[in-house]
Amino acid sequence: MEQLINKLQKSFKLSDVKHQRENLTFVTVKKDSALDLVTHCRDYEGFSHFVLLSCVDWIEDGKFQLTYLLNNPSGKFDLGIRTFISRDNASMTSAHLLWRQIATYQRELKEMYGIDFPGSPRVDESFILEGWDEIPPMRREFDTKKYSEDTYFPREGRGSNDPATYMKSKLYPDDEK
Amino acid sequence: MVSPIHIITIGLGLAFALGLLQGFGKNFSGILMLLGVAAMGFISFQWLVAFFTSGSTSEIFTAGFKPPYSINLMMGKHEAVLASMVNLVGLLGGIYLWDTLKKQGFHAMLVYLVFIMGMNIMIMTRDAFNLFVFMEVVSIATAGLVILEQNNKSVQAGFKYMIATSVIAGLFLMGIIFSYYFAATLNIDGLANANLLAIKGGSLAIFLVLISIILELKPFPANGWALDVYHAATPGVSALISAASATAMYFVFYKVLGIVGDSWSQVIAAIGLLTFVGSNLLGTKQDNPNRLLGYSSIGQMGLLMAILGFRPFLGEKLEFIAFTILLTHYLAKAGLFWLAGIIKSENLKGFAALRKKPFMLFLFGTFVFALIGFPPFPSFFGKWELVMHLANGHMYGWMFAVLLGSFFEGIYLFRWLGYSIKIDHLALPDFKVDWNKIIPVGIFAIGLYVAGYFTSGFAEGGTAINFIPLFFVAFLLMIDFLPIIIKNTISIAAIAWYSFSILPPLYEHDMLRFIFAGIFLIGGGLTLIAGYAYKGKRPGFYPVALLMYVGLAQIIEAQNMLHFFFGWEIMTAGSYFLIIRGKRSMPHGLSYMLFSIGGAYALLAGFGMAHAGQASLSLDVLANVSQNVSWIFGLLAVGFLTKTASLGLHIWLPGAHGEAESDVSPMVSAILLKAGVFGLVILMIAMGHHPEAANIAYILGWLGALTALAGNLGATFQEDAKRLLAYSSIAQLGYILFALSIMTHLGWLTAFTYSINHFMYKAILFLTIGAVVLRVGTHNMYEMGGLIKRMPFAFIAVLIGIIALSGVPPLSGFAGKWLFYNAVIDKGWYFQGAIVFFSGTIAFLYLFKLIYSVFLGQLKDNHRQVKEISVWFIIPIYVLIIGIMIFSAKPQWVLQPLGEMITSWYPNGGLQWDGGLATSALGYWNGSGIMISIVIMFALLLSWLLVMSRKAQKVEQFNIVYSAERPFRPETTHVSYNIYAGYNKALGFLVTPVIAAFWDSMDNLVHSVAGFFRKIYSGNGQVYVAHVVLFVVVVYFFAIA
Amino acid sequence: MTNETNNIVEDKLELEDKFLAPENRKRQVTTPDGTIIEVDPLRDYFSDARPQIYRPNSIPVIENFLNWARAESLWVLGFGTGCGSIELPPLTTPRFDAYRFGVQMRATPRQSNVFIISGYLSVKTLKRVVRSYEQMPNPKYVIALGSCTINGGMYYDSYNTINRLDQYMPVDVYIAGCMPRPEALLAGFNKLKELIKAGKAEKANEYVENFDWYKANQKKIIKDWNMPDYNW
Amino acid sequence: MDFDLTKLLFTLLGLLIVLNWGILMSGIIRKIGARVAKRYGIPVYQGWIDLIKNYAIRSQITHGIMFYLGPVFRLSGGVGLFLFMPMIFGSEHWSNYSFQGDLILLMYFQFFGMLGMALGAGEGGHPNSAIGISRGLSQFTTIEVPMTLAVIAIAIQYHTLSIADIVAAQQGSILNWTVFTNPFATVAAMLSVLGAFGHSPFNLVKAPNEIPIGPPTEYHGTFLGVLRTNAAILHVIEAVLFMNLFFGGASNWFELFLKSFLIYFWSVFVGMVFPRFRIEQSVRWFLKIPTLLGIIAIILA
Repeated sequence: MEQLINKLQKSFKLSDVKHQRENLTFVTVKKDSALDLVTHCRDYEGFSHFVLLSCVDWIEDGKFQLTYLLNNPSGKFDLGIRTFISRDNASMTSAHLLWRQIATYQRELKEMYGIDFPGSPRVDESFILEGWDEIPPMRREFDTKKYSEDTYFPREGRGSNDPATYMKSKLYPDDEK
Repeated sequence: MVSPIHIITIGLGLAFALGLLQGFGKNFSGILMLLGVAAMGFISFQWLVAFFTSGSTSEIFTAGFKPPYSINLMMGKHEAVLASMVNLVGLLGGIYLWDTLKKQGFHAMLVYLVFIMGMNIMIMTRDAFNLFVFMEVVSIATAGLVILEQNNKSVQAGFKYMIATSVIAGLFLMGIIFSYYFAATLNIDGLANANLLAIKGGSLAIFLVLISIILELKPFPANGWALDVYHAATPGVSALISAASATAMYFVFYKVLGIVGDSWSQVIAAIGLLTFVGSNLLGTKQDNPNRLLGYSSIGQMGLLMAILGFRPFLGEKLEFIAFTILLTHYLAKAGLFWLAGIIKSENLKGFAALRKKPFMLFLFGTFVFALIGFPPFPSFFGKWELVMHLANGHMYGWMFAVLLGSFFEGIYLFRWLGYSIKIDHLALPDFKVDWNKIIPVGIFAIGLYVAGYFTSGFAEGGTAINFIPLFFVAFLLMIDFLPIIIKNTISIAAIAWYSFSILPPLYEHDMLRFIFAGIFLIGGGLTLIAGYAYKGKRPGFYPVALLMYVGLAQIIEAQNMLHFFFGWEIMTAGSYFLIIRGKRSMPHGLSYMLFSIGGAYALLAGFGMAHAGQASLSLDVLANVSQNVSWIFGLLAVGFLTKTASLGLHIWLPGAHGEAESDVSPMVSAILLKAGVFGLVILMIAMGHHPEAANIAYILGWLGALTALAGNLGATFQEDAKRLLAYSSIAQLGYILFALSIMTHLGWLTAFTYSINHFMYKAILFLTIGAVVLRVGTHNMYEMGGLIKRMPFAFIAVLIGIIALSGVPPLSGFAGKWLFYNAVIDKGWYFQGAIVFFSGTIAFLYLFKLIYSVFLGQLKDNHRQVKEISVWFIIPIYVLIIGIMIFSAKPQWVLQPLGEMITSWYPNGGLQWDGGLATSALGYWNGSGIMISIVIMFALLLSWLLVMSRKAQKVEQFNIVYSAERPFRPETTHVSYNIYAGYNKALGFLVTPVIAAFWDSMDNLVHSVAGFFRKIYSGNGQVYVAHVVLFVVVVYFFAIA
Repeated sequence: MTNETNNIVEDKLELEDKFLAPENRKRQVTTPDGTIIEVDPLRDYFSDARPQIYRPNSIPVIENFLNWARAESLWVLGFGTGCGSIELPPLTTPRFDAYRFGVQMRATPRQSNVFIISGYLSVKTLKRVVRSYEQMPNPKYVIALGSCTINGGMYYDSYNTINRLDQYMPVDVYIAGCMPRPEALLAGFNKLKELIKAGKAEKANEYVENFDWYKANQKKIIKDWNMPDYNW
Repeated sequence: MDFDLTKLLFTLLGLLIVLNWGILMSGIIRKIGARVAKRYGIPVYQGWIDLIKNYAIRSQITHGIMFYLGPVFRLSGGVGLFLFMPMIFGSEHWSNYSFQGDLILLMYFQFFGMLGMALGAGEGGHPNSAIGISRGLSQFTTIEVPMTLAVIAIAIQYHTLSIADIVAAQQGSILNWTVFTNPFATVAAMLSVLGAFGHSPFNLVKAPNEIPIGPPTEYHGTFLGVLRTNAAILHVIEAVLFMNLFFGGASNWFELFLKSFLIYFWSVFVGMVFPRFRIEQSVRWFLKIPTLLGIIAIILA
């Protein structure tokens, strides 16, 4: 793993290398070279299996973090390639030509975060939110509780309890703290 | 009376005069030349008239000496006829070649004049040396005409021609010298009397004379030089060579045979037939019109040669046969060459340009049909007589070869005709039609019809033929420019009038013919009603449709075999044109025609063998046949089976019926196919009592059962509505064949019931589906759907049709099924019966697919405003539905008379009738009672359900439970394409098109054989000479051996 | 004047078009004879009739008898919406054997009377649920299973799941719990039977009576309805 | 044909008996099935309740005229089969209108209901209907092959196609039954009956979990009631047909109940044990062993 990272370090400017586990490493690259690195890993380093593409909203930094998680089946280890893109007019090059199934992840990210992937198949079709016309719900500025209260007729008098304390009070009412 | 010697004087005199008078301009020379030819024609023609009025022969001597010292001419009946023919084609050909000759100047005209004159002399002379001289003259003149074209190719061809003819001339000259040495005379009659064969060495002399004349007739394969000539010469010249020189040379051959006697007949026949078959076989591979016609000409000459070889068997009919075929060849081939000259296409497909000029297309079709030997042209009668006589002499092998050669000829001629009528995706070149070019063609075409009309009387049994309906067809052809409504009304009126005149007497005397005449004529009238739905003029439809009905009527009327065959061929021709009218019908028209020709030749052979040794041509003689029963029965059965499209012979049907026009499909499916059934019935009535026939019938029974299975399976996997029905027709005809083969009372009752039923429901289905196709513009069922909302009348019609077809009680189809079971168990053909039953259940698959895919399911976007089918279709459809309903409610009205009729052939095992209740040996069935019970029950239950759900909300087509989704589009919601995928997986292997593949491979075989042998024609003059020499040697050794 | 109205109509269409599926937009089609017609899928392919109220039989004896039959023959639509659908299969097993109460599973709404909303409903599922509910014939009954259908349950603050089922369709019986056990479902069935036999289970007509209110609530969250108002 | 009121009344009464016996029979069978699975199961009278419930459905929709005609065709098919079937041997009253046609009529009249049902379901426009029908028809074609062979075999054996005569020929002793005199034909027919009743392994037509109940997927309320009424009648009639042909007929109603129950139970019994065939599998299956047995039956006959 170390060797691989060193090798990659020569051709790509990796930063923030983090060995999460023995068989899982995260690296961070610039937006421009992210897909180059993914392609390289797929074609030359044996990462033939694409695991997932996910996103984290770093609203404070004004960035989205995209993570391409790849798996090398023969070496039995994973490589997470992270890159940061701007939150404003968020857009990323589509990687659906590398693995067809990435298109689905990209469609989901488009719907949930509003990240555009130009050229990705069916990227504009709704994924699970049919007829959604609010801001994408996974962006952190979206207040889901408020939206729910405004939209879904919350029932009056609904209360919530912390399960642990509630069960304790139910089962052992005398065992006061 | 002008002496024929003046033909020479005019010819030679004008030739000199042309040279002297060339200062007067080319037009003058040309007119002079034509006048000269006309004068020669006049001389020969006046002799011809004289012979017909008084009937004497005349011999003319010249130069004051007796033969053999001078030109020795004879003007007899033959000479007058042939010289007239030569001069006529000379005159018309001259007119046709006017521009070419004028361009080349007086030399060409001189050569032309000498060419015609030379042929006249060849025909008339009785002197062998004279003959040689004028053959040389004609050869040189021919070469001169060939190079009229003045390009590299024609000069080469002319040169090769000269080489070949000089080799031949050398042989001929040697033969004459030898003959003179032995016989001391040069007069042909003298030579004949000299009995040269008796003299040692005389046979060699005769051989040389004979072989050189044979070589002049261009025997296969020593004829490459001739092909190049036909190919390279301008078509006007080729026409002359093919029509005039061949005629003259043929007569020379005839004269020479006088010397030779009969001992060479076998060899001559063999060479002739080899040429006929071989040349036509190679013709299948050609795509240049001129060369193709060359092959055809050579083939025809081969046939004519063979006819002279058959002389011992033909007796007094020899002249009739030879003359009719020669005349047809003469008229048709000249006409075709002339047409080729007008079109000027290097490729057969270029003849598609004819489509722009329907009149010329008509001429073209006339020539093609005449060449193949279709009625009413002379060669039809000639071929008929030929085959009859060959069969009478038990020359079955020769007969087979004649028919095989004719079949090969049919392949390329009909492909050519098909191209010209129907081929697609071609830029049609423009061509100019000059009056001087089209008039000769027209005259010759008319000549064919006239000649055909007059020859019919000379053929045995030909006088029975009724030509009036054909005149009516000709009349329709003439009024073809009128709008549909008039022509349609006239046609229907004619059929109606004919029906009224023929049906009542038939009902009295001949129930069998009454049934089929009813199907043909009533069906014809009804389907024609649908024609009112078409707009415009529909050019060419009515003549050919009526032609088919005329043919069908002739079959019904026919009492003798010639008449029957005449009607059969007329019907085939009419139906061919009907079928090929469809949009994508070209290949299907061709395959229909080829199977029909093949079938017709089987019939011809069968009739011939049946006629052998019998005094009469009447159809009744079939019953007296005692020899070759299996062959006769088999051949005739195969002939009829091509029309019923039984398994193995069925591949023409789906395409032909599927692609035909909407109102043509019912004509060719519901009606035409019954002609084959009628033939089978006639055959079985006549010959069924022979044990051999029973054996073949057993095979036919299996064939029918397998046909039923294959047809229904084929229909199940169709996506094209009309093809589905076409396959269904195959299957239904399989049932009928099966039932007929049972040859018991019940079996035949089943067959007739099926025939009547199939006529009604298949006409309904084809008319309705055809009308729907007209509205929706597609044949593909998966592109339709939900049309019940737009076309309720059509839906009801199809519903009735499929209930009747599937044999579900209470409609009339069940009558057939019930009888069928009784017949099968009665006969003991259990397994065949089970197969037929199995295929009957398969019918449900495609019937459901048909009605569901078209009328139920989802209505498509573009059909949302489609209208109900045309009322002109609805009228005949509902008339037929009423027919089905009457048959269903009162089956005894039909079945009882049928039973009485069948009793005359199969007295035992019929049904007992008690009102509506029929009882057989096995079971019982009350058609009327069942109908009443079911109708009452159905009405009660329907009204009950209507009351119970009276408040139901009417919804639209997408208001379906769709797994909580909504349908996307009608196209994606309509399940229709490959709906029986599972069935296909299980049983689809049964419908792999092995039979089509078999015929394809046969087709490939013919073409590859033709392609292989074609290579012998290398185009090299030396090789051709080698062929000639080799041919002589081979024939010599064969003849000696 | 006409032009102006046309423009207004078109503008309105533009607004509505936002969530109109492409296959539901009006389209021009060439007919086989060459004329061009317009197809409006929503009007041409779906019935836009409003639902009707079907009154009970006016003769009490008959109606009671029919209600008894309806109660004893509960055909359940096999449509699992949320995690609660895992509780349905055990009903047919020997342990719970709902058949003995006349409860049978059907695969199509057309033949079902009882709709069990088994757990949370996302908006996307709600759309399908409403369609299926409307396709069931009258009389029909709804059993709401689990807390999620009552007050949103653990998904009360989700942007994508509803909180109260009764805002969107009338509910006959609630079964509380997360998740209720099959026994609770059986109890629910028995409760429903009581209601039917008592003639109190006429919620299908209630839905029709308050159709506009229900429809407004549904359309508030289902923005791409893409159907006529009522699914026949 | 003279109108005979008594005859009509007896026929209607017979129809009522058959209908109720059909409902009861399927109830009993389902009860047995439940007990085999160690369940308590539905009440035996559940069939009647379901039927009443279906007829009591208030709102209905219709897709068009053929949507109405489909169930009517279907029920006419069932009732018609009853009409033309002699029920009780030797009884003038209970032989219905079987004097109008023989065995062939019955065999072809089966198609009447099928065809109409197929059309009605087709009018519904639901793709699953078409799929179900195409499967049903595909399977049906081959079900009929061994059946036909068996029928031909017994027609040869008894030399009649009249059902009454076939039954009459089997009287006297249990050994006269076709099942003993012509075992191959019987076995072939009993295998084909498995397909005719449409239980597993030949129930891909309805395949409830795959193409929701196939052809009648759009039918509900009264329409469904009509279809279920027909199913009840048809099951009995089919069983009676086999009873008449192979098991000596019935001389009284009780015998009819018993025999038809056993014949019907045979198909359910097999269905309980075997999983479902795909359509091409069942098509092939019927063309193998059952057809072979049918052929043997004919050869021996």
